[in-house]
Amino acid sequence: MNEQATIKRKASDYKSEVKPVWCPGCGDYHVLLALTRMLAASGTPPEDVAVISGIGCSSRIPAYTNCYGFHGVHGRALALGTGLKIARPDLTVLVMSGDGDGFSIGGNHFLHACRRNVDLTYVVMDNQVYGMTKGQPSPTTDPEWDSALAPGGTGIRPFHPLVIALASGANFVARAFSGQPNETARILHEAVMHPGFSFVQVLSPCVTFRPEQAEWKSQVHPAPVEPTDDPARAARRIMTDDGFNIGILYRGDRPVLTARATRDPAPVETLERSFAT
Amino acid sequence: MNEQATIKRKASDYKSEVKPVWCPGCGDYHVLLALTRMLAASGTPPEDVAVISGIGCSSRIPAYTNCYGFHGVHGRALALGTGLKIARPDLTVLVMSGDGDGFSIGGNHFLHACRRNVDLTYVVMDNQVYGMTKGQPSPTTDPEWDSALAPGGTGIRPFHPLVIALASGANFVARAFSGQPNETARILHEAVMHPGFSFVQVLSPCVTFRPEQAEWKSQVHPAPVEPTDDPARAARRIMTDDGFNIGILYRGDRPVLTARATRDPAPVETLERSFAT
Amino acid sequence: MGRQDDPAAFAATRGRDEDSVSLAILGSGGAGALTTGGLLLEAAARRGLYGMMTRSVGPQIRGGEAAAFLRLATRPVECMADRFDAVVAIDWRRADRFADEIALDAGSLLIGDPGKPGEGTRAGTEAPPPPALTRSGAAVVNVALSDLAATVPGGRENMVALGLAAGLIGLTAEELDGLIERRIGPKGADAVAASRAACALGLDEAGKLPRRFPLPLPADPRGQRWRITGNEATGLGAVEGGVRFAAAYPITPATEVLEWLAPALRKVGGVLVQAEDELASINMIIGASFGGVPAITATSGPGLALMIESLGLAVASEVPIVVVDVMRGGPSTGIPTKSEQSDLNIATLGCHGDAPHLVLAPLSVGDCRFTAGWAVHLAETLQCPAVLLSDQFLGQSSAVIAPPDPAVFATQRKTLPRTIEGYRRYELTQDCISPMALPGTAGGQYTADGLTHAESGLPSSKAGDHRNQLDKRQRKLLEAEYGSLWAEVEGEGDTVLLCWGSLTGAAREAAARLAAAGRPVRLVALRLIAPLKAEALAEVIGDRRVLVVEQTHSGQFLNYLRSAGLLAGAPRSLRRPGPLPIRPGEIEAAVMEWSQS
Amino acid sequence: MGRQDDPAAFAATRGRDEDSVSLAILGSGGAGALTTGGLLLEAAARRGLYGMMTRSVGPQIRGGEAAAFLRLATRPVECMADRFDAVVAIDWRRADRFADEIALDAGSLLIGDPGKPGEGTRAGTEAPPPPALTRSGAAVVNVALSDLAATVPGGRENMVALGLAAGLIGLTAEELDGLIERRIGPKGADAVAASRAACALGLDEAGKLPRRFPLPLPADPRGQRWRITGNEATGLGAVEGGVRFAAAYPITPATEVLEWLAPALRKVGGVLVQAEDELASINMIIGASFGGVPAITATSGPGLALMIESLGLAVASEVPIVVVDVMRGGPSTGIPTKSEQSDLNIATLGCHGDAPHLVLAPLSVGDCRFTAGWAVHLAETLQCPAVLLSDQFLGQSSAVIAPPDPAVFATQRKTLPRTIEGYRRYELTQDCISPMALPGTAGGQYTADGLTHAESGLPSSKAGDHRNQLDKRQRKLLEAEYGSLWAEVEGEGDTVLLCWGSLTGAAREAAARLAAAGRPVRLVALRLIAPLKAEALAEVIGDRRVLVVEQTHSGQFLNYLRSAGLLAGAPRSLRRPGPLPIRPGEIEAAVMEWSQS
Amino acid sequence: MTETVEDRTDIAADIESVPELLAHALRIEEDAEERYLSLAEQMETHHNHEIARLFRWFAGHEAEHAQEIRERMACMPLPDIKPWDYKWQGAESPEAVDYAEVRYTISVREALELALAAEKRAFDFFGRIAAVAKDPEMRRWAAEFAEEEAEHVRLVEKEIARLGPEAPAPVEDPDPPNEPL
Ligand SMILES: Cc1ncc(C[n+]2csc(CCOP(=O)(O)OP(=O)(O)O)c2C)c(N)n1
Ligand SMILES: Cc1ncc(C[n+]2csc(CCOP(=O)(O)OP(=O)(O)O)c2C)c(N)n1
Ligand code: SF4
Ligand code: SF4
Ligand SMILES: [Mg+2]
Ligand SMILES: [Mg+2]
Repeated sequence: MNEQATIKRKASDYKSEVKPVWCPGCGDYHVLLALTRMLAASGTPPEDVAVISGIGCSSRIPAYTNCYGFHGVHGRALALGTGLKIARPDLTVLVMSGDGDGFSIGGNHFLHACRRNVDLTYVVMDNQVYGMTKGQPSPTTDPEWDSALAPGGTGIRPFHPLVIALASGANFVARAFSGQPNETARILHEAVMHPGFSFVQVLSPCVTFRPEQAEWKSQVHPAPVEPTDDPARAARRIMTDDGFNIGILYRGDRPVLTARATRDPAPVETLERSFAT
Repeated sequence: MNEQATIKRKASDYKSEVKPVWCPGCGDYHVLLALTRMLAASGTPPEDVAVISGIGCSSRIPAYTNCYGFHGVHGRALALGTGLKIARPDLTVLVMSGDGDGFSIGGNHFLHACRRNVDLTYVVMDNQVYGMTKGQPSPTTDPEWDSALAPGGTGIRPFHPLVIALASGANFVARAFSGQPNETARILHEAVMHPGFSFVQVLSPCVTFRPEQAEWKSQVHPAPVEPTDDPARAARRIMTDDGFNIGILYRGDRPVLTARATRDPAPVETLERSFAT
Repeated sequence: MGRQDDPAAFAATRGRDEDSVSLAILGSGGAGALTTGGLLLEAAARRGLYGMMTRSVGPQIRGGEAAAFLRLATRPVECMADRFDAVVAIDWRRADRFADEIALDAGSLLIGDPGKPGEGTRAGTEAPPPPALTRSGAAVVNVALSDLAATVPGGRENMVALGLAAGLIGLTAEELDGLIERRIGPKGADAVAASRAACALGLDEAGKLPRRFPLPLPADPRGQRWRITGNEATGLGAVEGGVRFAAAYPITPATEVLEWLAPALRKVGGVLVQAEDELASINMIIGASFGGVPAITATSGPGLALMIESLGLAVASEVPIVVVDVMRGGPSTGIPTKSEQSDLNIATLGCHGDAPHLVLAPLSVGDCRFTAGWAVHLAETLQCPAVLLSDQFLGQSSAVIAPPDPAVFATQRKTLPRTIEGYRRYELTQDCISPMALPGTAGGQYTADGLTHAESGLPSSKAGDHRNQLDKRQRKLLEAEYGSLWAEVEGEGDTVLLCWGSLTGAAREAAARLAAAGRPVRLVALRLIAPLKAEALAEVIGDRRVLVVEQTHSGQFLNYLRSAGLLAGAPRSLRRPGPLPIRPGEIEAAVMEWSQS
Repeated sequence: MGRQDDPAAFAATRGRDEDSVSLAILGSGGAGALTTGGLLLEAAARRGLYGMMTRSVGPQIRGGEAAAFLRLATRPVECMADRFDAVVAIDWRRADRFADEIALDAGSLLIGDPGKPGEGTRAGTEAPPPPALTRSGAAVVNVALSDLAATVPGGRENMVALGLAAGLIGLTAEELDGLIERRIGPKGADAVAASRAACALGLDEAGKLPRRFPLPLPADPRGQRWRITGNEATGLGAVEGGVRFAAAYPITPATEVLEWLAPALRKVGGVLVQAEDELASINMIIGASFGGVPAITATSGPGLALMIESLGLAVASEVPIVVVDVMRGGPSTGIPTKSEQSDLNIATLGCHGDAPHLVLAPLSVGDCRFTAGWAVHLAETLQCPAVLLSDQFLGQSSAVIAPPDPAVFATQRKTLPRTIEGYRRYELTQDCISPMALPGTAGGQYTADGLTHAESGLPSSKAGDHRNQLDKRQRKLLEAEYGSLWAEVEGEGDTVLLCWGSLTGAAREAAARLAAAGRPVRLVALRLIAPLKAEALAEVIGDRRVLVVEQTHSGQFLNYLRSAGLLAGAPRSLRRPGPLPIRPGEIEAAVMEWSQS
Repeated sequence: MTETVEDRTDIAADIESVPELLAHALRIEEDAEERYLSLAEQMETHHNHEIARLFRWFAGHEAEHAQEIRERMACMPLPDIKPWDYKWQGAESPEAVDYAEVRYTISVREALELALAAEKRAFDFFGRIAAVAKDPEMRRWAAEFAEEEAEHVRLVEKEIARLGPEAPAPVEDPDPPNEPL
């Protein structure tokens, strides 16, 4: 279905008519921008792209694109995307989710998707808060952050998505910042091109519940070193960085899990044989 | 409830009358032995100990002890144990599970229990297979292992529990081998004594579905170096070891999550005040 | 489109309610409609009036269009009225979005700023409110709120609107001044002065309106008033019932139960833990309760669905827990911000296997307090999970009421006081309640199990053990003492209005009107959904005909009642899924219509 | 203990079935009872007989006590008989554990090795079988299997037992020799010789038995026979129905569906993925099916509970999937290795919100093939999830049958063939099926959503959109064409035997006997559980009285039927939870008793 | 804290006093008894009754042995040693049969050979102390224990000899899990 891949496309070809209901200033606008720019640059026809999400402000993104989309239930986007990609290897599958959706309720699928290494791209728009349910701490939230549900802070160590991705076997690991849509587009592009499971954490501020994240703009900086292909080294680097290193941090070359479909399938009737006595 | 802690107890005081139905030769017998020896050595009265499990051969262990036990549903033992420990900090809580229970269906709770750092001990009896359901690959199974469900192997990278535990913030990380019950008892003892969330992976062979694991006996060896308190270093070590390093690999000193119960609770009536107009 | 979906057509058939006044305050993006509504509610409460406020917002997290719907009354009110007396629009911009929810008629007023017309209304040719509102025949009154506000330094439109709305219902400048002092005070004297001035302008404007709806003093003006939401009342009742542990995973519209519990539990020596998901939260409370600490969680449909497996574990292992389900529109993600009663099926019959458990439903915002407390009491004494079926309407409505009844019970879990020989956790006892040893009790050690077990708790696949434990768990619920609390039964008549949970308010109001109209009915509102008190229910129904009222699409409540062999003689069903509530007038009309047919 | 729990008391009231013979083969730890049973079944199949074998094992993973229950017959059989003609015990050691499951009477034989008495039987004073078996009055026959085996170098007791059992039912040495050649052949000539010799000894012993139960040749001895389990047949039917994607999380007793599918799908160009949990497996199949590939998963109660939230997603987003639930004893972990029909509630009403979907149940082991195929067909054409309610009995019984019918349908999902202007995924159409664009189709792009949506698929909280989509999803199921497949309706009489799923075999056998006894009944066995064909059902029931038969504790099926307003006139309920199956004789007796009363 | 099993492979020689030695001796017998009982239970649960009886018989022997030691040291306070602080040479007390060596289909010969190996390990343990201990009294005790173990070894060897030379064919499991139906 890629016969039209040579047609030149614009980012706007990948945007739907639907107006986002995100708060003005929300980082997710930039992510949408980066995504559509990336897709336009790749030239993949929109109908060959599927954007799969869970529930959250960030997870609203599929309907804002002109691709096929699935706005599933909370936390299960990766599983849904995995099934789709294995069944339809011809599609470009992007799973896009939030830090609550992806790391809290969806944590198990994250672990196992990294291991499984199906050729899809997982983008988590991390604002360190549950935006949609109005401001509760997420796994990536600072332990001191005060909120109604956790007055005085949770006191719990934040989840480190990149380290977990590496430890579980993701084949490509990167961090982006929504405020740099072109750089984010580039990273997403590399992620999509890289075979196997690619994980991109996009720092995407929530202006409404975490206005202090306006600071991120001045805190991010390019990763000081080249991406490595040694997961242990990458993990060490990431574990000790300041959380604002932007760039591709790891590229692995583990074999990609494919459906191992038989080249010449047998007719269904042959299955009956084993039952005859 | 510890007033009797000075009474000298024997391992058999911690065993119930119930005869295990494990296959003779199963590593889990040794784990039970190690557990009861450890408890006897600690002197904690059996009624002050709770052993919480999920579903699987390994998860049958609570009823074989003379402690309070909960044989819950598949994959949720850690959540149940967490609730119990937070509500009843006076108890010694051990959560004991299998590699399927703990790393496949229960993976998310593992991640978040490590982060949360409640003072309990998590023991996973890892036989790299689903024993109870008769021999399917688990997350720790070798990708080449042939089985009915995955003919020719899963082709999927095994899950690395110790690395994940470290990456998610476990405060104590160790590996034991069931065939060394005294060493296992020692490691469990240290795990229980260590404040916060302690994770012990016990290699515990399944003679029935993985008879080749009889080899483990000759493959295990003591960890060649001292435990570290640097998670990045510990992770690097573990990522590159052969999977048969036995011993305590990491001891952290992150603050333990406690209930933060108020010292002098207010009477319930005071809660009404905020509603008056 | 049926009459039910057309609020204007519907409202036209209803009269004004003399004891109450209903207002909608609208505004878009940051106009302050909700704040205005809240202040008005508070002012009314201070005067000793009763009232209720619900709200409706766009899909935006903030800055979207918003509506505050208020009903203020001289007597207690438990539902919104059939129609609105007036709409006060700070702007008309997205007022069309709320048209479904605002029933108006020719007696209603549409008051708003002509400078901020509805989207798509053609300036000059049309009135500023959107046609969806004007076609009701309601009178349009233009008040240039923003021009007025501009005349006061620091003045804001919503304060003018507050004054206007206050004047409309007969509140005085003094009452508003006090309110502003309390609420704006912390922002400094200038702010207070600006607000007062703006408000006064609004009050003045009210004087010029073609119509007003002043409320007299209530019967008991000195009576104490609480301003409380159902979600808060649920938290309060639970803590009063003895809950000291909660596990939380946020979800609309249940989050406020959890957010209320977090500090409250801490105050009284308990604790709330945020879980990674609902699978964890229900297991955490099972763990805490196994340890002897009464425990709760709150969620909505999607979360309840995730808890179902472990709800069955609590049934089988006989661990008391309370799971609050604040229902929203379903299925799946559905309509998170709107009410529906469509989790009845999953709450009662959602478990695999035969897993009888308690299902309760509060009958009003205030009753959330009582029913939550009762749920804790029943769960603890019966060693059984209880699902409390609240809903978005009850949970998120802000009610001004007399302090509601707490549930006062001598709640005592039947525990093992001391060591006994040969203790069996799941012993078959006379009352079907097996004494439960709490960890720490020497000699009481046992392993709780979700596997079919013998009395000892050890796994068993014997037919006798399976049946004995199934029998015991069913009988302990069926034979428990629920007194008359299982339902509210009110009034006499040849027809029974049969409802449950949050629809009670509307049904009760319909019953009152029908009685007043000389067509009395009997109201039966179920608080205890499961076990169903089928015999008692059959008795209070007698040979009356039955109108079953519920907010579902498929008639879940009707089907549930029929599944128990009830309602054999052709009951009628008045039902509708969310998001629109079923109004008292619709119920009244259904009864009248039946009478005529 | 009622008669139902006391198999001996029960069997005493039943006669022998002339067309079939029923044997139990027992043994403990590695005695080879299951292998022996399997060989016997195969020998019978080779002769052209029909048959069925179930098994029962201790809680040990291996080496525990085991029983093979066989029924071999000259005509097709779909359930086990009321009683056993003989028990052949390789040893009697834990035979007591199976006593519940083995109904015997004075006409039965207890044949076994006297040197291996039951645990606790006092040597010398008591017969070697445990009292739980002997008190039936069955004749005890001692055959020193182990001594006999010892006379053959390399001879084994279970081979002697095989010969004995074969002789008992009239199989010949030639038949056994051929079997042994095929099965033992790979182990070498010595092993074959030893087995044959041991077997021959057993056959000799059979000649000395006080009684034998030789089966004649079947009516169609040359007919083809399949040996198949319900789990295998389910897999086969699904693949034939078009499934090419499966996601798997193992669980007893559903694992074999998945283990059968793994290599089978690969062969025909499909794929099975092992998921990390059931939440993942259902979402994986939703994803695959969204991509256009018909998809399935199989689980049991606990797994279905975990899938419930996403089952609702498939309903709301209208993605066809098939979820097989091979039911086991519940609630919670329950009795994983035993059958029960108690997931009816969760399967039909387990979702939150109003979430109508398909629920189907195969009516026999062979029918698993057809019903699985039909489930795929209906799911695909109706764009709706289908739950297939099989159970442990159907799933794990090994049946010898004529090749069962496949489901042959022109299954075609209504997809969007090419670009159209203004495509709306959830369009309201005449037949309520909205054309579904598959990814890759240009111009068909849409976002599938679990939020309440407009026809376009975009989220909406409008009352009209909510209701329209709810209506559409309900109506597409209600108005679909199910032909006569929704139930098997057989026979005439003043009483209806109403059952579903795996109980059909027993009910059908009861009906046949009642007819033979001059007391004919009508059998109605539901294959389509939801949507319930209430009108058609009411019609086939007519004014007959109804006996509802089911294997649950609370009467889930009865309640489900009543919830639809059916069975108003006092139906009777014959029900029992697992683990013991409901036998044909019990159903027969219940009808007879009713007739007399 | 961080020493591991391997570090201790040769630490039997580190036993420093008679009470410590006796504590080890007692533990050895108690562990062996406990292990045989547990194995017997396993065999009963899995219906290998012949071997169950054999294990019970061994357990009885070990119990007697333990009782003897207890009586002999009645007035001697023994040190309280944590399970992991015993100075065995292997992972476990030497006379305990390794759980991992046992299958439910185990034959008499295999069971006896396991017991023999266990007795030999115990003999080696005491023999080594008898050889290297500095304290003469320790040597005397150790030698005595070693002799008792030697006695056991002979006993078991005799039993094995009685089985005759030909090795019985390994018993296979005719009801393996996942046996297709
Ligand atoms: C099963 C379930 N539990 C809870 C919710 C409520 N919920 C919706 S979104 C959300 C969190 C979203 O956080 P995140 O993924 O970080 O997205 P954000 O809104 O911050 O972009 C939650 C808890 C739900 N919809 N379903
Ligand atoms: C929700 C649910 N899914 C699946 C199962 C079936 N099941 C029982 S145990 C088990 C796996 C056990 O594996 P593991 O935890 O490694 O334990 P082992 O038996 O190997 O000790 C599974 C899949 C279940 N009981 N519940
Ligand atoms: S609440 Fe936060 S995350 Fe959600 S749309 Fe607004 S800014 Fe974005
Ligand atoms: S199947 Fe494996 S894990 Fe289970 S009891 Fe047997 S040996 Fe142990
Ligand atoms: Mg977020
Ligand atoms: Mg395992």
